[in-house]
Amino acid sequence: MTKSYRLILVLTATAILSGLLLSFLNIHTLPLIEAYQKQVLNDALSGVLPGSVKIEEKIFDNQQLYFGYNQKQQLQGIAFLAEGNGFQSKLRILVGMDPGLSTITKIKILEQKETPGLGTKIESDPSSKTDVEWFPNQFDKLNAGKSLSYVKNQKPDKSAGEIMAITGATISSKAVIDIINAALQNTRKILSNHTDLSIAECTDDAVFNEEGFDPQLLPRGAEMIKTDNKIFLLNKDRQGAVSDVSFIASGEGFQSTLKIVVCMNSDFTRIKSLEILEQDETPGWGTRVISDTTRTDEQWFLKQFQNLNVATGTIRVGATANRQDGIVQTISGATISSEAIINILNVAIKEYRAAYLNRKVN
Amino acid sequence: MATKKSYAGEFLKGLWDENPVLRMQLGLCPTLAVTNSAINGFSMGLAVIFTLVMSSTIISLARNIIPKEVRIPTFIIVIATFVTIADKMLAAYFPDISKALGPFVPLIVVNCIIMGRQEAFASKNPVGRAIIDALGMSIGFTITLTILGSIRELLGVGTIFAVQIMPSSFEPWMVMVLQPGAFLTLGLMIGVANWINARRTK
Amino acid sequence: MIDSSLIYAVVSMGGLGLFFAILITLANKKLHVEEDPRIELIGDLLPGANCGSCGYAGCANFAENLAGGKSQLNECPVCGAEAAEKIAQILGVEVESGERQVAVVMCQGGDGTVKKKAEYEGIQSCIAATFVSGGERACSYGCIGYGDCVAACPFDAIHMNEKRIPVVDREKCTGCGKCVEACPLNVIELHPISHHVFVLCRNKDSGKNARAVCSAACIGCKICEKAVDGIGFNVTDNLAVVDHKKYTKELVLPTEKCPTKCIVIVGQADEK
Amino acid sequence: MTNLLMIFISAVIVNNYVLVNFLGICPFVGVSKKIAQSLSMGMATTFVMTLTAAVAWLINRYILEGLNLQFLQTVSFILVIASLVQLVEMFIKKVSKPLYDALGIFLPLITTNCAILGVALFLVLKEYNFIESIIFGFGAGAGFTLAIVIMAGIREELELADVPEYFKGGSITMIIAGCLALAFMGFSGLI
Repeated sequence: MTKSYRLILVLTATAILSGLLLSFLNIHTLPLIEAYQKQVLNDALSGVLPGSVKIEEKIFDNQQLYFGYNQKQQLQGIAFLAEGNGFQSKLRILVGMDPGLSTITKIKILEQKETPGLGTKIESDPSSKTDVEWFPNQFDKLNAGKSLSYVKNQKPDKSAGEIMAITGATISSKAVIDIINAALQNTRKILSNHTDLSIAECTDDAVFNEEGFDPQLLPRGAEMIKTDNKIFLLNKDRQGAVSDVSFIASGEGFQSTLKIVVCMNSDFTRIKSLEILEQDETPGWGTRVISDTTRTDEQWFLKQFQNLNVATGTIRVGATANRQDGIVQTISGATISSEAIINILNVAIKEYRAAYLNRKVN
Repeated sequence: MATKKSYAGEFLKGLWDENPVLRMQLGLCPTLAVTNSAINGFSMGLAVIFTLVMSSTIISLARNIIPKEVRIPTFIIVIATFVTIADKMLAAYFPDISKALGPFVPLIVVNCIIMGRQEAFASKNPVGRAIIDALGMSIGFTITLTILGSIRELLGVGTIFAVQIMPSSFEPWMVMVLQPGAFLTLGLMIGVANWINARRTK
Repeated sequence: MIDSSLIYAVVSMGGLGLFFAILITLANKKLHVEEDPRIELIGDLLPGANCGSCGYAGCANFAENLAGGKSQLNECPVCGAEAAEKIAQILGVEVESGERQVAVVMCQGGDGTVKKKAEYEGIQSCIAATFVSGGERACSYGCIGYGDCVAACPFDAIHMNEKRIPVVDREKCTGCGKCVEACPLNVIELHPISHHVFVLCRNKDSGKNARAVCSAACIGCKICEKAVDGIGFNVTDNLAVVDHKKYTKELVLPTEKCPTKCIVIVGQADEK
Repeated sequence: MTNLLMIFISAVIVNNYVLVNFLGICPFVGVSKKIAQSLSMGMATTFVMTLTAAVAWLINRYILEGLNLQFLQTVSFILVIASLVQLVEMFIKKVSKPLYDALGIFLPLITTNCAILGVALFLVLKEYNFIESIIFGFGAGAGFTLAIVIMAGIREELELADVPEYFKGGSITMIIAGCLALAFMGFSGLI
């Protein structure tokens, strides 16, 4: 019987000691391992989001998105992780894009275990004399307006989103493209669902002052134009195309003058975001347009305008808000302030649209 | 023991006469899996040296306490503990190597060399001899892995320890760094070892 | 957080350990099966890595086969010389009680003695040749001559002579029986080392036909049987066989009288 | 359903344990001399792999993940596998001698088979659910059986071949395994 006890004792004691030892080890090494993983990701992020000094991570629908901002808190780019199956292994690719998601800035292959010597060229190709990373580098400044595609034995057209497939590893090359395409589509969907994100594309209201815009604070890539006595601030993507247009709409509210920064897409069919610069409405009632303390989401009124379709020309008031039809809800108890904002917008959009679209392009 | 070997003999037997990979054909899984480059083979060898020496020491110390019935579970816990230590240490301090070795570090647990040395040697010999034996065995293992990794890397990529050896006109034999290359190279190495051994004894 | 993970780790590992320790202890008591005690002794000496290199299902299974005399120690490539010696001792006790067996090649029909029926240029292996009408030698009972037994011998105890007939080195032979297994025509037999007189032929054809294919064949003439008065030699199916139980050294050796010289003294009388 | 089939085919062929993932090489070289023996070995392995997959999944889900103890993965898995295999062996030995002779004798050999621990670690890595884990374990076992039986078949034929002396045994087995691996590479990318 004593033997049985010893048997149980030895095995249990060994197990307990092992558990104890490994716990101590874990406590010691876990921070180091996590720090390393973070380091790898951060290195990759600053690689694919050049010019960003601050990178924020946000999670939407289980998808991590990384937003890169410059020193002036202006959005420089968005990065996302694209994951999927390659030829024989799982691929994890970090894709950096411009804020408008129209052009790829740079990609970084984080993880791959493809066929050594062939599929691994998607990460680096030691046989290349000029550029071992020629394959991933093809994605630099690649137009992603349409789906990406690959070509073989001919020069790829960057503006059409084409890249050169690796000889002998077409499937791996295609997998990279397919994975990026799928992830990009998904990211676009997320961003359009979460319209509060697209506010980030528009110029921060810090740039605006009493006179309009402060030229000293203009973000990189932005341009100020004046036409028909109206001032516009244009944000451009890396291709030079205008990604959004901001202007200031002003008018009378219930008991004060309102100044609203309106950010729209370049053809004036959609409002991207609104910021109220100035208002002096009835405290507790009219001020609900910027902060409605009766709701959990205090910004709900202004958020209705994000991604609002204004192609019909006017914003209308309705019982239920509908972005596609350009219908917004008013604030109960601040109906006049709400309607004033809508009126100001309707007038301003009409005027500014005409001025902007008829501007002389030099 | 019928005849006590000298400590030197105990050490040297692991290098050739009882070389775990070439002569005894033990521990083949990591041997094949990680040797697509010299540095990977070498690192795996180091991890095995650590695990084998540490577990041999502990098991040799505890050899009179462990009852026979639970010896396999007990040994394996000890081994697994040290493997986990090696794994976490690599991940914490040498993350690149840890990434290259992938899931094969935990699998050192079931590397038959380690279990085999515990059963055959450490559980029956005093600590000093057990350590020497473990050192010999694992160093023999490391050397073999490094050679195997070098051959495959040289022919498959044209480099050894990432240093370019082959002239630039050399077209790499891709298959050498793939799975078949591992089997073929090891098969030929075992054959050559047999041949050398036969010549030595003659 | 840190403290709790420490406690959980210890508790869960301890719990698992305890659980299985109790199970194994119980199983050890309830499920114990009696075995040959030598199996355990040998098992202790084997590497215990269960690597399978021996071709058996693990060390325990190999030990069982060793104890049962079904396998040879050298089949384990891992086993060190020291352990091997000890195991040999354990096994040895048993073997000593019987007499050492050695292999005997029951054929003298080498090149020049046996007739050739065809040229054979296939795979140089006896078993391969048996698939191709039995190789080039005309005798369908005797040695085929491609040395499968030589290749099979783990002790380097069997070699081909110049007439391509295998010769057993009775000093080196351990009686492992590998050559017996390797020979497709069962030309090799195991005999106690004290047996020296053999009829080295297995041809059961009639005397005329046997002589037609091989000059060293037993023709079943019964001269030997008569020479020893029927004690020790029996001729059945045209083939003489030594009956070692009855045959003793005192009897006159009929070796000289055999017309085809197929009765042979193998080895030395003082062998042990 | 298709998903399960994919996992199965992937484990049997595309990511064959022995020839692609280099797991379970020792018994693959050791116990592949006779077809009958290798088949038994394969079946015993499949049994233990399926069992392991189920148990490892449960442990990982309810103990390790539940208590945030992932760092104990290797230790706890191997403890459970080793103990369980020992128990199953004792049980079979007592209950059925014929079954023990056919399968049971291979069980101790399997404890130290890296393919088993490999199954446990891989199923956690791939985040399979319970059913998927069992299918994966079974498929991996079937793949092992496939490889080892093919090897045994070749080695039985090899008896007739004139292999250079020094290359007999492990050496030629490895070289043949290389050729087999080359063939199995053809399956890569299938899924």
